[in-house]
Amino acid sequence: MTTRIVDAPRGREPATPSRPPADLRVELGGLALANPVMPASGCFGPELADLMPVDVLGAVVTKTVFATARPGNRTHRITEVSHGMLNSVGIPSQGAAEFRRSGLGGYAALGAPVVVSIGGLSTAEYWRVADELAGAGHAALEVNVSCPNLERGGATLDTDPRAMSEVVAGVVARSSTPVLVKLSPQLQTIGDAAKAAADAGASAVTVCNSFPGLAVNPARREPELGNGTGGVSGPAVKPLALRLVWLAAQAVDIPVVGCGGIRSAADVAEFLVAGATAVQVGTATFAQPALMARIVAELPALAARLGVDRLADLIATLTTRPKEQP
Amino acid sequence: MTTRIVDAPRGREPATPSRPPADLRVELGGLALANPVMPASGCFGPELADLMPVDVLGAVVTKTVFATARPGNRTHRITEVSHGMLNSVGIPSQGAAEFRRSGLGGYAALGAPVVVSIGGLSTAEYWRVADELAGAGHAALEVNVSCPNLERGGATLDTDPRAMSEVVAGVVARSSTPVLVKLSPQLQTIGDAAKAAADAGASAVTVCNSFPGLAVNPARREPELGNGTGGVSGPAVKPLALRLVWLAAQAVDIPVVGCGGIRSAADVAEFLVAGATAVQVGTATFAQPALMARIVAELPALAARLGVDRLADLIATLTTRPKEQP
Amino acid sequence: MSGPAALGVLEGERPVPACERAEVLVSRPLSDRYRLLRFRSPVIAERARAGQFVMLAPVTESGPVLPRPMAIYTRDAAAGVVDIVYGVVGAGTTALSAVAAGETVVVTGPLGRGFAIHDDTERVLLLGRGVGICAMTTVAQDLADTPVRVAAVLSGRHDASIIGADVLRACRADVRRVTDADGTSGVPAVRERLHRAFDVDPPQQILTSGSERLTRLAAQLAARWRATAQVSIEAHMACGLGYCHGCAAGDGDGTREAPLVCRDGPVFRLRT
Amino acid sequence: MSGPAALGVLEGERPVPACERAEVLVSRPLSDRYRLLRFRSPVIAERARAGQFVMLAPVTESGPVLPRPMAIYTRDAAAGVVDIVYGVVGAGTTALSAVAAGETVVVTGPLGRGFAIHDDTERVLLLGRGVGICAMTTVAQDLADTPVRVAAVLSGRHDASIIGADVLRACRADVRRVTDADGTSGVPAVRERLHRAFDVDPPQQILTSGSERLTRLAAQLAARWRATAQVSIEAHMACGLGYCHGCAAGDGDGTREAPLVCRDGPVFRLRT
Ligand SMILES: Cc1cc2nc3c(=O)[nH]c(=O)nc-3n(C[C@H](O)[C@H](O)[C@H](O)COP(=O)(O)OP(=O)(O)OC[C@H]3O[C@@H](n4cnc5c(N)ncnc54)[C@H](O)[C@@H]3O)c2cc1C
Ligand SMILES: Cc1cc2nc3c(=O)[nH]c(=O)nc-3n(C[C@H](O)[C@H](O)[C@H](O)COP(=O)(O)OP(=O)(O)OC[C@H]3O[C@@H](n4cnc5c(N)ncnc54)[C@H](O)[C@@H]3O)c2cc1C
Ligand SMILES: Cc1cc2nc3c(=O)[nH]c(=O)nc-3n(C[C@H](O)[C@H](O)[C@H](O)COP(=O)(O)O)c2cc1C
Ligand SMILES: Cc1cc2nc3c(=O)[nH]c(=O)nc-3n(C[C@H](O)[C@H](O)[C@H](O)COP(=O)(O)O)c2cc1C
Ligand code: FES
Ligand code: FES
Repeated sequence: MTTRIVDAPRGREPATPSRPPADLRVELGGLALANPVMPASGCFGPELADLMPVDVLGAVVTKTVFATARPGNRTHRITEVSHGMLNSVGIPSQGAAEFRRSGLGGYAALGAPVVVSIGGLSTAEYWRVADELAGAGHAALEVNVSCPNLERGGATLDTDPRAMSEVVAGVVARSSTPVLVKLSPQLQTIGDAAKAAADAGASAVTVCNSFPGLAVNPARREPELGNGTGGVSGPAVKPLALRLVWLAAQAVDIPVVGCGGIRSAADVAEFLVAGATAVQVGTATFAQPALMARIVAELPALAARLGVDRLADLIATLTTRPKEQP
Repeated sequence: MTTRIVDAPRGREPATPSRPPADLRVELGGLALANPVMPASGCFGPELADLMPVDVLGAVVTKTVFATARPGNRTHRITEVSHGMLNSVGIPSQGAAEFRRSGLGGYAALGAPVVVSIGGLSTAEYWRVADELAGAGHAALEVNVSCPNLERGGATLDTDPRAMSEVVAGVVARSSTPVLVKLSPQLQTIGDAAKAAADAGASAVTVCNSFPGLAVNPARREPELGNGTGGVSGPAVKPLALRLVWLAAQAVDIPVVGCGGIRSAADVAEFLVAGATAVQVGTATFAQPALMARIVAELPALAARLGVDRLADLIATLTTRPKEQP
Repeated sequence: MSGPAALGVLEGERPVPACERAEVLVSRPLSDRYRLLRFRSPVIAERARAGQFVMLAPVTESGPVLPRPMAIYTRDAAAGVVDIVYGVVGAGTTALSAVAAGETVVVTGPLGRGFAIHDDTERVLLLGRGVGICAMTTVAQDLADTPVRVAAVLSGRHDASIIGADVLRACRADVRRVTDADGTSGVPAVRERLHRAFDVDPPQQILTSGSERLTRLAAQLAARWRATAQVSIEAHMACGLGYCHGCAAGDGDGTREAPLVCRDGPVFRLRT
Repeated sequence: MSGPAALGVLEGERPVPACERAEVLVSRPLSDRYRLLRFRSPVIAERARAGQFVMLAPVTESGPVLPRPMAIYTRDAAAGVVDIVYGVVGAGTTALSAVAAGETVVVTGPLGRGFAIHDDTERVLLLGRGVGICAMTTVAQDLADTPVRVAAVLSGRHDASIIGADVLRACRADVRRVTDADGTSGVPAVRERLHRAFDVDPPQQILTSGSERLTRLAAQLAARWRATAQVSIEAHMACGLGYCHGCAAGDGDGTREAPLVCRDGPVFRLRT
């Protein structure tokens, strides 16, 4: 790919962050972050550096990397649904070796800690990715356990806590960095999955990946997406993700990274209060590429409004213990 | 309660249904419906007869009835979330005997088959409700298995297929009407739950109940709802429910009733194509009380647009088999 | 939001509600905090009793999912129009404020049980704060052409946050304003002022809305004057008709549910 | 939506995109099917190359979640304004049509790889259908003050669904309209007509957009005339920048992903 990028002044949306009066730092299982805001895997790339100051982010997260190259799913890969989007991109990947050679550098140059998301269709594949990335200079790994486990019938890896534990323990053993585990949305059993990840040595759990969904074109009697089903993300899933974050935070002592539908500083506050130590922003960046920087810029005012000097003082402060009842 | 209702002309939204040229009938496990549209439990009452012609509905569904009287949850019980609502009404109930005496009649007078939704916190309670309702003149029961099972640690009944089977089999044994089983949204295991219901003798499964979620008020460090968590319903959950309907329809031979976010005739078509034999409309009725009648009125045009003489010919016609992949 | 515990359910007629796509005739700011929405609905304008409300939703696929409850501020049966006045607080009222004249809203109403004025009542005292006043303006409308005298104490943060004074005056009510800004709205001050004004010739009915502190004051005054008191309360609502059970007025008593604000209220008898 | 298999990735510069809240200057219907949106963006107007696009989203909490890709129809660097023309088809374009002049939209652009005009090209033929023509009007803008001659065949259902003729003519292009309504838009008829018109002095470049049938015709004509062909294609998009991988131009070859329409396109070389 020979793309010459013309050097031109950077276009930005209005708000640029100023010196924070409040302490925005959070500590994510051995990883010190300047603030709790990072992108969600697959919803960020170095391309965004043209559109916003990316060095203000707490961390950056790569798209999920597999061991070998993959083409991704058939088109259409994306459509819009009510207050959300449905995607079945299917995680195309250059493969881990090529990513280390030509992909990682772009993220490393951004000036924020780099979290590399890794995937696999078998236990061995996850481990191979971890091996390939050993010593590559990233700050942490995020194990995407929402991939189907082809060795055990194709169900999502983390619906099988034993299989997930094996994967995670192996990745932890191969890594000198903290290891995050990104769970899929398990409405009934998220606590068990989080526990299994913690027991296997995870430094934190990310809750959660997109929610499996379907859109149908009735005239063509076909799914809207080439792959059939896909993952729902965006504001529509926020209340679902928020409950899962709260449940996971009740279940484990390691930090929880909240993800799902976040698009404002107020949303960040909801997730922190419910138990998240940091947050990831995915879908919202598509319509507002500079949003994450704006959220970071608003965090000091948010802390002031909510009466805390340290943003971290919001974490897990929900006073009424939500009950689960019919 | 002494409410005198002044007799006055009925106010209606514009569209009133005309004689259908297409055949709208569907057959729901022994229950013949004039068309596939019915309300979702808890989102309908005889009060709506003032605002729309209710006799055009395929069926009406009551709020879930428990064996004994229950007060429901603390306030607030309802709030709005992104393109959906969150509720933790908590199923207040008069109790089954009182419902049979003073509640059922209002539904029976509406001119459509009555489906009575029943609930319980124990196996025995479900059975007691079924016993109390024996011979009451309703057209079917819908067993709401999303209630917590207090005998087994409080998890939702249908996350434990054995416990659910026992409940359903007992209700079927006590009923001379078809028995529908309304499942909760189990993203990973809906097929298993549907199978368990079918094996226990259910005539159909309703997929699905509201999605557990949470909304937080960060300033007060409290959940927005008095109960803490609640159920998300409305357009936001439509793609999630649609996938579950498709999975359930793949898993069982009995009919599936689709429910979740439906608010137009086009939505009905999506659910039928994905595998539903009938549909339930919940949240959408709140903002548009006459919506269901309007949808029924639009079904003939929908059938024409989609090229079918019988609406039932749309059922389970998705041509591409959706794949579940990362 | 949820009212005080000692609520009694009123009796009386409730007209049958209608559901319509109503044309918006006026949509404009009324002050820095409030907006006026006027819509055409001959049916609702004719049927509505004092203190009833409507459920309102803009007609948009992407707007709010739930309709919003709004008191009927005034209605004109002859002209077939209804006014509501509302504060823009969150997503729902923001969406409402974007509806322009000429567009339509889905309106269901009239809903709920309004204020009941007893046959032998000669004087009525209205105690309202902020937007709560909107629930009581229709009482003054109904009593305007009767011998019943209406006095009103309107409370608000500052002058601009008091609404309804003009409507009440047009209905020949005796209006007093009290505000946080000028220090006159504190309950002891208001109590003192009302004792002085009405101890000699007290009202037979006290109606209140918009403030828990004023509700408690209403109960005290009712006891002092042997008057009856009624309060209009708010609750989060979905259906407005009584079937969703979203709007219970409290937490119930263990087996029985508390009254439903939309069906049994929004106006309740205040047990004193 | 996804283009034909034989796509080659063009080379050349891609200006750095900007993201702005841009003021809408004009938002109005252009015909029964299309609307014009003009917004102020000196940066995008100055940087945009012919055939590039923008991602557009109304600024509203309750509107669509994804921005919509729209070709730059015309841009005026001196005035600092950009025009897009679009058809209202679904929720996103409906929301866009509700944005009024004076309001703002979030715009990211210029994006993608535009049409590449070779130094030795003397004649260019544009083959466009419907809204696809909007992707090629900027080519005529760029060539208006050069010796390169531009001919255009604009195809549509009927006269009202052909857009861009005025812009192209203002850029001194030779415009021919063909419509389904008058039976002139069938591929054999168009082919025949083009052979007659250009066999003697054929164009060196054929650019096309908006129709798979015209794309195949472009490839055939290119072969006949030893010209090169480029096509602008569409794909569902989320980011428009190349990182979401939503917009692959096809299904890939087993391990490698197909080119990304937003980053490697939307204009591709058509292998003939
Ligand atoms: C019978 C009745 C009459 C009312 N009359 C008026 C009136 O005349 N003028 C006026 O300004 N307001 C009135 N209200 C309050 C009005 O309904 C709320 O301000 C409005 O619902 C807020 O919606 P929102 O989306 O803007 O706010 P948000 O806070 O974003 O709303 C979130 C959710 O909570 C609900 N909610 C929040 N506050 C209230 C509240 N105070 N009462 C009920 N539900 C609430 C909303 O309906 C929504 O479901 C009345 C309420 C009731 C019950
Ligand atoms: C590079 C590029 C340039 C374009 N330029 C123009 C233009 O100048 N004028 C114009 O009218 N249209 C143009 N389009 C198409 C335009 O983006 C779609 O019409 C629009 O996205 C439809 O959105 P909707 O919500 O109204 O429709 P819906 O059908 O409701 O959209 C559902 C989803 O599918 C996507 N989608 C549907 N159709 C298309 C399509 N044809 N292309 C891309 N995504 C689609 C939407 O973005 C949305 O995510 C262009 C597309 C691309 C990729
Ligand atoms: C286009 C797209 C691509 C994604 N790719 C990945 C991925 O490669 N790995 C991963 O773990 N999650 C991926 N996700 C899920 C997001 O990281 C995130 O968990 C999800 O979108 C929910 O967050 P949101 O609502 O803020 O978007 C992707 C999501 C989208 C929309
Ligand atoms: C206010 C409210 C009350 C409900 N009560 C019940 C109930 O009593 N029993 C039940 O099975 N489902 C109940 N539901 C769930 C609905 O029947 C339906 O499954 C859910 O709302 C999804 O459909 P929708 O998106 O169309 O609303 C309730 C939902 C709402 C919003
Ligand atoms: S709002 Fe539905 S019962 Fe009162
Ligand atoms: S739209 Fe995101 S990669 Fe092309």
